[in-house]
Amino acid sequence: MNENARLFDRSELMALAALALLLLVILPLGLDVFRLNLVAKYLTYAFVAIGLVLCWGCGGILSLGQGVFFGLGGYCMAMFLKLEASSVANTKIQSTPGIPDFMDWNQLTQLPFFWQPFHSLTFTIVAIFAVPAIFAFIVGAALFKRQVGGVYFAIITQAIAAILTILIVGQQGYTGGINGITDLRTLKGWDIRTDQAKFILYFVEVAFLFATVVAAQFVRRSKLGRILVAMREKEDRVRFSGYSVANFKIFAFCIAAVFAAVGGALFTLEVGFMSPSFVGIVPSIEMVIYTAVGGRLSIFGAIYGTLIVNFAKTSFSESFPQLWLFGLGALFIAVVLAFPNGLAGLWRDYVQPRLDPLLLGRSAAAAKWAGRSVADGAAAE
Amino acid sequence: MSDRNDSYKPWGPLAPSRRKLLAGMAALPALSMLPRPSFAAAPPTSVVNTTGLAVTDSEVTVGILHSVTGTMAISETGSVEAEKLAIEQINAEGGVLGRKIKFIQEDGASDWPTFAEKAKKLLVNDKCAAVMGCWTSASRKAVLPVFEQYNGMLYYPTFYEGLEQSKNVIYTGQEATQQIIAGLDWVSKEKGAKTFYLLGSDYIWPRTSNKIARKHIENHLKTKVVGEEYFPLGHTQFNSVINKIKLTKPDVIYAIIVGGSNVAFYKQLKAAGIDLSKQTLLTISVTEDEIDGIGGENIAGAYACMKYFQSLDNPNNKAFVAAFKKMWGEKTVIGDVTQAAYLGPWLWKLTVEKANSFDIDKIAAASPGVEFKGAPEGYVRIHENHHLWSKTRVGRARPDGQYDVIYETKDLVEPDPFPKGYQ
Amino acid sequence: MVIGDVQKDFLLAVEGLTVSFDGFKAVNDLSFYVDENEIRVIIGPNGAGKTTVLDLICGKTEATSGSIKFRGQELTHMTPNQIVLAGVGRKFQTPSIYDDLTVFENLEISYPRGRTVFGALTFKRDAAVRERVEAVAETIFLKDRLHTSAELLSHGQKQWLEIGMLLIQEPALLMLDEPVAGMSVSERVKTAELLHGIIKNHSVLVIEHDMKFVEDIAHKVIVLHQGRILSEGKMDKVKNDPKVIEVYLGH
Amino acid sequence: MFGDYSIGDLGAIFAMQGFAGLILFSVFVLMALGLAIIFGQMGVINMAHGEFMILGAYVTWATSGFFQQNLPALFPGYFFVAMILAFIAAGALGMLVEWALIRHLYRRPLDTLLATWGLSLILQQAYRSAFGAREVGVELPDWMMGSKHLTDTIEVPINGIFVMCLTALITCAVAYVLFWSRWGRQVRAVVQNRVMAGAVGINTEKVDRYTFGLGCGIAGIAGSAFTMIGSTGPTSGQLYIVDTFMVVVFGGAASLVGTIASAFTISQARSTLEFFLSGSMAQVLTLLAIVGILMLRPQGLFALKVRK
Repeated sequence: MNENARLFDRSELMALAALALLLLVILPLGLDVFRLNLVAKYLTYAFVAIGLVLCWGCGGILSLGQGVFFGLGGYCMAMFLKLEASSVANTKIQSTPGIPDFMDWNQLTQLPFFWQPFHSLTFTIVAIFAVPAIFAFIVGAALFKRQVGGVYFAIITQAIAAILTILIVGQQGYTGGINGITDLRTLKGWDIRTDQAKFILYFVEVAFLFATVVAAQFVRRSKLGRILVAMREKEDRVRFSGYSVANFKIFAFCIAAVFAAVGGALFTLEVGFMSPSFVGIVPSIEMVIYTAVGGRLSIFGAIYGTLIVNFAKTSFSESFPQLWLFGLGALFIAVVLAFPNGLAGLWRDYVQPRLDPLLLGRSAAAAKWAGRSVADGAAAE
Repeated sequence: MSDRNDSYKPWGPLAPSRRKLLAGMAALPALSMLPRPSFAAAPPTSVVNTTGLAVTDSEVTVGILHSVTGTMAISETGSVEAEKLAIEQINAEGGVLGRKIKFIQEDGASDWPTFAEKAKKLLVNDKCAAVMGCWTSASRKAVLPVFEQYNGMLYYPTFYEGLEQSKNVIYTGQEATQQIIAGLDWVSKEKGAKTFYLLGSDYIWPRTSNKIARKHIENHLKTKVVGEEYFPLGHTQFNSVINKIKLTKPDVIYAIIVGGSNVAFYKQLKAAGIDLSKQTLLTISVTEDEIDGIGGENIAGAYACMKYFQSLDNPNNKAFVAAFKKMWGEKTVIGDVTQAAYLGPWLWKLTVEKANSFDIDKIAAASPGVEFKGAPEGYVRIHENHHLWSKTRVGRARPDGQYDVIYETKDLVEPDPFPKGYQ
Repeated sequence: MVIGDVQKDFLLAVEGLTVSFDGFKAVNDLSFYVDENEIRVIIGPNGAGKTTVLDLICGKTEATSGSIKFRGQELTHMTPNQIVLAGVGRKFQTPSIYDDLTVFENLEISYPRGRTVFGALTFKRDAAVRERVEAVAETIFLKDRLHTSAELLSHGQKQWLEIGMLLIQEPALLMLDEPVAGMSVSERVKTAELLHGIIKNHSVLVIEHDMKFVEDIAHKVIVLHQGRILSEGKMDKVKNDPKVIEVYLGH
Repeated sequence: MFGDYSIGDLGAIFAMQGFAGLILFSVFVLMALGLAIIFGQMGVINMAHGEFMILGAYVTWATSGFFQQNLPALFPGYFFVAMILAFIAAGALGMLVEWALIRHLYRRPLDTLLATWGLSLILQQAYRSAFGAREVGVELPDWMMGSKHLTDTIEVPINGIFVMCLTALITCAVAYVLFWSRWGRQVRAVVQNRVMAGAVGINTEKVDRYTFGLGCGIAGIAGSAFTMIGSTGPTSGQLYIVDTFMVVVFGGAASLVGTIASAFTISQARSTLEFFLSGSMAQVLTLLAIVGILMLRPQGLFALKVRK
């Protein structure tokens, strides 16, 4: 019973290997660059979903504003890329060459001060992590310190998403408005629009994804992870065991925010633009759907959930646009009502018990299931 | 070069029964022998298609890319319908360079990245020879880099804010100056308007349009803007601004409100006792489509300035309206954008025939100067900057939801997407 | 009504404690003192304010006025976790444990190390932790169930587990809210035995209804009624107080 | 900005602006009342609240069409029939939803939020399939449009007065039902102690179902009333969600008075700000202020302080 020492237990290692096989071998070999780029786009949402596993699944903190952080990360990246794309040579038809096109259309004649530092890639990378973390810290500190939680927190995060969307759309001279920041071309001179670049970016993204999985797993395996679960169940008990519950919630919220921001930044790189339509309420709730479908307690489940829902959306909405929303709504209700642990729960309850005897040999599997502790169970969910 | 693309479904509409399949195969040669009006034989594919587009000896594939789901579905439905009508009519006349147009329709789902994704699919996977599509500026901005990178051709139907020009886009709607300046000149001259109140939904098109309007009002007409306001998309409470309007008593309310907000705005305007038969209101955003939701009785008396109204009295339009209603139902209405969308396939056909090639580069080069005499709005011509020369008209809303056309510019208005003095 | 030597250093000194909920005074000008190693029991009818007193001491509810001093430290303005760090531990009325975690993990969370965010992130389950958890588990009769999910425990075992979670915190003052409520007779006997063991080197503040149990353990008893102290002292004295008999014991 | 106007003008404007604020207030109360009942009494977050409102709007639209076709003589009065039908339709759907969905989730409030979001997607698509993607225009009887001249400069929109009266009426009715009727006592008993209420013979399931139905029914009436001022389309309901939730949360969920007070505060703040700023900024600032105040006073304006 030394599960604390290992980051991944046996079944999780197998899940990790399966995911690596899928993302690094099967998909790149089986799909053309166009489809692979789609997968890359979907995977950026998986970062958000992993964050939600920690924050919502483990910690019970439901944020309906993860789009805000996705957007913050994405906009930081987009600002850097846009500045690079707006060199004087590229923008000589503008009245003020050298500034982004949408600023020129809005009669700005010089770059606003908060855009200046985004000339630097180093600053941009720091900002991708720091800006959402600081924002999440402020929101989290203000709310959790006063013991705002549960439903109230969800509604307030939703309102924040609404506020930010209106602001971005309204301040179009500084943000590109509803069109967002478009036509991003190069990263330090490297054209990110070519097929080859897309291919490389896909692997970069998968690398980030695995780093995120490891980081998330580390948090979950630590005592902090158990405290999050404990907090979800009996917040007062944790508080009266000497923990500052607020600090732990702030941490969970911040780390979910940072994951989301990394996803957003990668999204900008993959897709080539960023717009306020990822910041608002609807995308934020959709990201919660991915997590719920995959299994709110399972890091791997969240990734598969994201991929499956998005694939279904793309293919289903083409063939049956009328039925798609019915399907999505029904799926969501079914997950909440009947399978609160999502796909991961189904897998654990129905598939794995049948799979294990094949993989481990019957006696080993029986022993495993008999002696299985609930901590393992919860972790493998 | 392959003549058959995998995504082709030449048997698509036929039932999978063996007999019908055979019948279909038998019909195919007959198809290509249909009479063609202007040329004796279709030029060989190897000549007209040197870049690997989805063109065979008998067919050419184009894409239709609009939202049929999501919030924008309301607006974009009309465009899809018009484009399908145009394609059907072109096919009935014998197609383009002797090839039938086959279309692949994709749903942008009111989501800009989806538009980019689908645009890429249409260009890369389906090798579409042209794409009719997009509606909002944001969706166009999202797909533009895709069209430029993969060298596709987009026919974009919506009136928009300008500030853009691309080798890979033909703008069949009006850019902002075309739509705005003529209307302001008219209202200034006819109504003697001295003061204007500018309203808009808070995003790029209304803001840019109002910026142009303000420059024109202040610098050219030497009159005054007494207020300018923006509301979030979907805003439904206009009582405060209506009070401000009452306070400032402008000669003209200049409204660029879009979507569901329109309904709230006009209903509340009427309820507040602002009588549009006395108060001049000029809008560039309410087409017949929008009036459907607003209710004709709520907006009757308002003036709209755009290039097309369904009630336009000319033979082209009469035929167009009749064909449209025959295809899509008696109750459908046709707005400015719907008509502009209808122009897309026709302009493309004319350009292809002028260039005698489907190659994008040749089409882009041949586009300037292409004339379409059969346009419902009347004669149009493509400008060097890929926008259309077109007339601008002012209509007055009737309670039945139609407009009476009360003014049109004498000549075609030149498109000027980067207007000097208005930026 | 100060009892005992005023000069003496009390473990817990509650003075003039009042809390009102929208005008209703749940606890009204309450004062009492608890010595080191004393076992004090609070009894009283439902709604007397017993649980509220514990809530006030452990920082769950904020006092309207008055003071709570623990070893000379004022608690009324401290956050709950600071109060725990100061040495006050509390068990809730209904067993408050983490169902999804094992017994071991339940106890481990209360282990007084790694209580900050980064402490918890870098917390290592070393030999000291394991020994301590096992020792406590032995005390609370759960040694052989360490790796069982807490949700599978019986009601009595859950109560013990929560007591164990307090013990592992090593508090100077234990506050127990109805520790034997809902237990079977045999569990109750065992719990009494457990508590007797614990209280040898702890100060304890207990709320309990079971008079037999109270008589067994209490050094002193406070009878609360409508937020005020009705009677206070040794069990024998309180039991024969006519006021107490009228409002409480007589029923 | 007031330099150019006479005192009389200004007075008139302030009067009308105050009135605009009152209309907004009524609208907010109507929107939030149903949600406040459901959230406050049952702890359920109904994300499909907007869709229930739109159901009421569609019922109104259908009724207006029916009267125009079949009973043109009675057309001026159709609105009252429509509101009753809207109440019944939305209420019935609400009870159905409670039975099929909500009752399984009482212990998981966050999950009700997600499940009702799924429901809202289904309802939206159902509206789109049934009534088309385009917005429908609801024709109102003439007497409801237009305005009343009080003085030369002060004009009061009749539909505004109508909404205000309706709001007052419904608020009184709800207050009566919740606080004075036998049923209301049962509801409150269930809220305070479900087990005990069940034990003394209250059918808690039935109480839950009717409470949810009532909340949805009021949403239906609200939707019906909103056809006078807003649009009716499959996705129109989403426009109201954020505002509605903010009103309820800001008021302190459990309190009817709180909901009304918060609707008043928010509407007055919004309409005053709108007068001095642009509509977008007014909305941003109001929302920011609410979030800020909620951070300082998380229990909302009028929550009772009780032992948790």
